Amino acid sequence: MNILKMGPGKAGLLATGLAAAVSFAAPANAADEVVMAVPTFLTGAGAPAFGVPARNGAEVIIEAINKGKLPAPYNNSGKGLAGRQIKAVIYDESGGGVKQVAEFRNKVQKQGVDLFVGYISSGTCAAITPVAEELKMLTIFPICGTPRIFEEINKTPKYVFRTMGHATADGVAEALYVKANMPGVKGYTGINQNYAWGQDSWRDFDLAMKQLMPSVPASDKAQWPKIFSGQYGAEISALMLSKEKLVHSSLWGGDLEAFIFQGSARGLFRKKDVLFSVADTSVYRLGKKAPFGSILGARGPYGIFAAGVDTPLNNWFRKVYIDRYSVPPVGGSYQAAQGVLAAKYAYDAAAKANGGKFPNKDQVIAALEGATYQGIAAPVHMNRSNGHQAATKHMIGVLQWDKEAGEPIMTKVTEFGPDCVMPPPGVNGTEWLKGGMKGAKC
Amino acid sequence: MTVVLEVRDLQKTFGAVVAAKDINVTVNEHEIIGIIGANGAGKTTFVNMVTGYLKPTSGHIEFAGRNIMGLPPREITTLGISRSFQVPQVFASESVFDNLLMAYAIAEVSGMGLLSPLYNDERAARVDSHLDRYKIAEYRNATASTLPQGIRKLLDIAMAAVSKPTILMLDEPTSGISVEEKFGLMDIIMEALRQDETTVLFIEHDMEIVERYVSRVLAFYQGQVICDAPTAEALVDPGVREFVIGEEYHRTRTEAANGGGDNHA
Amino acid sequence: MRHVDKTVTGLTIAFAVLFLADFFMAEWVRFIGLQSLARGAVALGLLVLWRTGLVSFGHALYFGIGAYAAAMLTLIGYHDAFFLVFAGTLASGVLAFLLGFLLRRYRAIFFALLNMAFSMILYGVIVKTEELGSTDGFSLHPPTFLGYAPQGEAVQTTLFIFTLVFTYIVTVGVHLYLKTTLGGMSMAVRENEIRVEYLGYSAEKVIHVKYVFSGLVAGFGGAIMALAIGQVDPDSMANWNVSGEFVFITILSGIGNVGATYIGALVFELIRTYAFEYAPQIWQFILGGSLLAIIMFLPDGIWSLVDRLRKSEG
Amino acid sequence: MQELIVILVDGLVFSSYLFMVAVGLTVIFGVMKILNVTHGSFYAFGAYMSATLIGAYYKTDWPEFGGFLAIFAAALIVGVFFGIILERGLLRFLYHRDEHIIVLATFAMFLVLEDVLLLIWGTDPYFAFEPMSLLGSVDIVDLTFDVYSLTLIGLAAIVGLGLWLGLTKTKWGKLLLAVIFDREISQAMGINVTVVFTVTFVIGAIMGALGGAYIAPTISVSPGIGVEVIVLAFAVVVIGGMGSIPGAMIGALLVGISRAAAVHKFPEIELFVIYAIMAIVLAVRPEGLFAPAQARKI
Repeated sequence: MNILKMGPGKAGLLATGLAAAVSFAAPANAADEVVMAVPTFLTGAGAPAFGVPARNGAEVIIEAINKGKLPAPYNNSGKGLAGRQIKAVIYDESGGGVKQVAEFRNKVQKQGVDLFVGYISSGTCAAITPVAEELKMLTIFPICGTPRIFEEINKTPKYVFRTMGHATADGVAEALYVKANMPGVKGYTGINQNYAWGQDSWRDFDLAMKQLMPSVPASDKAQWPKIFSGQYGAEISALMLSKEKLVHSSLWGGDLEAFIFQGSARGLFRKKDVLFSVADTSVYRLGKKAPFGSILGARGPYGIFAAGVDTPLNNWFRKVYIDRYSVPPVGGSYQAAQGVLAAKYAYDAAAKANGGKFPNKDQVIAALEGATYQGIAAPVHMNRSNGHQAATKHMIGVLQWDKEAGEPIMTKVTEFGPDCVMPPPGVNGTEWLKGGMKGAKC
Repeated sequence: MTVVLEVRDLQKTFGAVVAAKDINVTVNEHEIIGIIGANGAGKTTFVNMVTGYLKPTSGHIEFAGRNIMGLPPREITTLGISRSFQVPQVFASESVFDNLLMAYAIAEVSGMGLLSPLYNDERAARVDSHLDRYKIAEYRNATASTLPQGIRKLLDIAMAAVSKPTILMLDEPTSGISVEEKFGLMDIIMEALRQDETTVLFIEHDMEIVERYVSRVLAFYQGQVICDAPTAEALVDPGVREFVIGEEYHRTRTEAANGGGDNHA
Repeated sequence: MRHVDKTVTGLTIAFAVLFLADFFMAEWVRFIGLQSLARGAVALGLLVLWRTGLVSFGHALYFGIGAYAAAMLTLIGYHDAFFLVFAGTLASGVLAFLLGFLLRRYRAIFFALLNMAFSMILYGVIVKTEELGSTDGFSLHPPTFLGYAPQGEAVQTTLFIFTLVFTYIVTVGVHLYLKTTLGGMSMAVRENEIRVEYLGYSAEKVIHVKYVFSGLVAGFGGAIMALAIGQVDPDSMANWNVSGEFVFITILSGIGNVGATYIGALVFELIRTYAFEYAPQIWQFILGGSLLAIIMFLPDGIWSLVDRLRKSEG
Repeated sequence: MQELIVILVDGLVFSSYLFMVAVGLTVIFGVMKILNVTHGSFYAFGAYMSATLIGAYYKTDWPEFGGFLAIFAAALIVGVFFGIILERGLLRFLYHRDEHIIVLATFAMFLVLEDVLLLIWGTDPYFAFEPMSLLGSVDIVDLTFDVYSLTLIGLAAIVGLGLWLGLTKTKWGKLLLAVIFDREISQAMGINVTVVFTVTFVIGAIMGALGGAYIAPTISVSPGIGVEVIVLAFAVVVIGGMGSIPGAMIGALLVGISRAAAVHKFPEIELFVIYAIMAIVLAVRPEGLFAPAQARKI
């Protein structure tokens, strides 16, 4: 390369040409379809625990909606969303918030998507919320833990909905359960992944405990393993040596399973009472290796907690799901299906209000705001954050092995009403916790 | 005669190995000095220390009235001592012209001047006249890595001479050059340096070259200067004959006595 | 040199065309364009380093600092794009200046990895800072431009012009800089540091200057990215694979021309976008495969295609 | 006192894990000067293959301890297969290129293999806990440890010692050292560098796969496990001195024990330990703690 001979400036021309070439690729979607983007983890560590079960749950429900085969209470609602078939665009949520924002714009502006039902990670939801509002895109988050979505990022959402309770509910339900069932507890410690979800989970549980059981101290040596580290030898030793008997953990997926293998081999679960906030993702998979006797949550009435709910919708969902995927649906499957049902409910209700004609976006939004609709396993009340944030009941129990059925079941289950574990409308979760959870109806 | 370089009690040890010991040398303006010695005798170590590549363990190096010991090469170069290398150090994937252009630019500008264009017509003209003096103009656009060994050596030396140093130290300018080419090469170098009135110290194994171009010899043996004398004297010194010349110099030449005198400025 | 500089002409035409196209572009194209400009700027910094013979596997450090500095200023009420981008750029530059004293002593793979170590420390600090949303990061309000506060699509349109103007200035500046003595020393240091020292200049100083420069433009790119996306998070902005992407873009572009970095960044975005759309299960496969193909068959990057074209013409 | 011993044991176990994860990387770098990002894929494929073979093995009624053979078989299969394919099929075309380009090529290959892994094994995790259950647990200073994790210390010691002896005491090892010291001169001396490279790469690949294969019973073998070990292995190798086996060992011990101490004493800083050590070591000793000697070029 001769430093004196720089090339000519065709760079820009080439760039312009490329940009022009791609900008002509216009979206081509049929007019009688509703294009529903379903972002979920298809690769990476989030895939087996949440992403793939969520995709499966969404697929089951979308197929039934398109064929008009949903059982009661959706049995008389015709095919599709207000009569139009759903064209699902399922894609990968991996790669971080920035990349997902870019992809969101692509889907909206390039592929002409009509609505989004998806996103699992709090980080992605937090990143997507402002863009969805900016682009005026109906976006239903079926999962996402962080309360910040409607508490900080957008307090007056118009286009963004979340159809399940947020992380504050988990912490409150867990603390309530501990107070009711383990009155003699002398202290608690924790092991949570060192990232936003782990930090939030511990903070909310810790705040709720400080309110409900103020005399019970938290350990100052709660463990913070790096996410996806998979090696917990030292952490398990530290937990076993700690004087606190109760251990709070929001580990999930591969990390959770590795922790359980390594902890079981060392008798951790015999020595300590471990409370897992999202371990339902792994219980079926672990089978007899699961830590029986541990306290479990599923972030609501989902997965293993819904196993005994005897409604036509739930029975149908479990059967179809198990037939198709050979495993029972877990939390993610229920939550994603619940998110798609929100769209079903809203489009149909809006069409009805619109005299049977296919509704526009604002009508769909109006129908969903503040509504109560039937989820797979429990009613969903869209009654927080101007009717954009759901509240559902919550359930915590103890995991046991059912010898007869040959599968894990929940025992000693306590149900908490939606208004017991979710902060009242308009109240910030953290402040609610710090202020003594005023207005909770338990 | 003016003293330009004074080295006193220079010492260099690598762990237990003594690479240089008690070196005392005074160099006068316009001298042409040959440094001789067997491999490992400490010749290159001496050059490396004077030009700042190696930091001496102890001693004193005075150049143009100031102590330059321990200064980095770039400062010593800026003060006026340049060097060439046994293995030519050039910008291998650039043309001969670009090599010298860069050498000129670095020699000519500093500070904010570094942000002026590298190429300008005046500088290019200076590069071309430099190429002519070193007789490498025909290789102007050749990539340095493709040059024949002799030409690459010339380029290396030409680059070192760009800044018109007070002292130029050449590390084996003729090593790796065929016998037929050696004298031609040395003639080019010495003529160019004579015009610049540069004081030259060069490391050399070939006693014919030493005899022909050099007025004074420093002979190294085991890290020490065992002889510092006019060429004719040095070449008959018994120590030099035993430890340095050895089998390298078999022939006796009657005209040896007035070797480098012709080229003395 | 004495004639019209073709690269400057080309860049001027290209940026002018993009400037006009801004008003007609599909939104998603503009968005990809914005990202390409931001990533291209980082690659421009890497190009300067690369010409000096150095590769950094940690420039997400400066990208991240630029992005987070701009984003954090919005938290305390500053929203002007000029100020945010200037601050992000400056913050990265200052950090690069400080770390430069250490890093300029290193070469080759050690330079690359020490950069990575520092970037991972930043990553760790962000993850550990719950106030900044840990791994979730946080979002920014749309920026204002010297008092002008666009809404909706106008935000992106304005930001695009803003970015175009600044990347144009930076890019032409870099191009002219590369022709100065200091710029030319990139080559000299890469080829032979010993010679540079013996010509009387400090190779480390040269490297330090280039390093600070690369930090500045990476910070610039990060700040632009933060404004364009409206969101910062450590996984997209400070993790090691982000650094890898920048090196990817640099290789894709080749180091032959400053404008090529933006084409490289654009091609990278397009590959990723289309792979994501048409092969969501194997987009990494396609991305990796494309990179391999470039390395094997276009060793000097996309720019070498232009060179070939020119040769066949002439 | 109990805590101190526990920190030491935890530290040793984690160090052994780090060493097993890093040793293949350092072997390849030492001889070939290639920073091999594909190492993460070797680890992941080793783990998946191990889980698959262990699963298959325990479906038979063969002796229980035979399951351990499945681990080593998995490492061999993956290492030999991918080692040969990658070295012969890709890397040998790049040896004349810049070292950074080779790193990027292995990074690209890593991306490709991540998805290949998904295509073969899907997203569902694989469990292979039988070997771990088999060995049971043991009490040290009143604390229960699982024996399988402790055997990791032995494995790391054997691998480290074996490689070190192999390098310094055998004829083949001396050839390798010659190649490490100066590639051109070795070639001139008639050493077949091509063969040396292929064999080294395969050995490095086997080591990487063995890391994954041996860890598999203690973890959930699921997507993304490969990417996690890359940075970890880089850090250990950089700290120890790239290409040095004793260096990798010391680096692993330094990081492993510091991390265990952090977990027990200051769990909040666990995340930083490894990078902080890396930055400090590099700042003080840029070539790492045990940089192998380099032939002087000038």
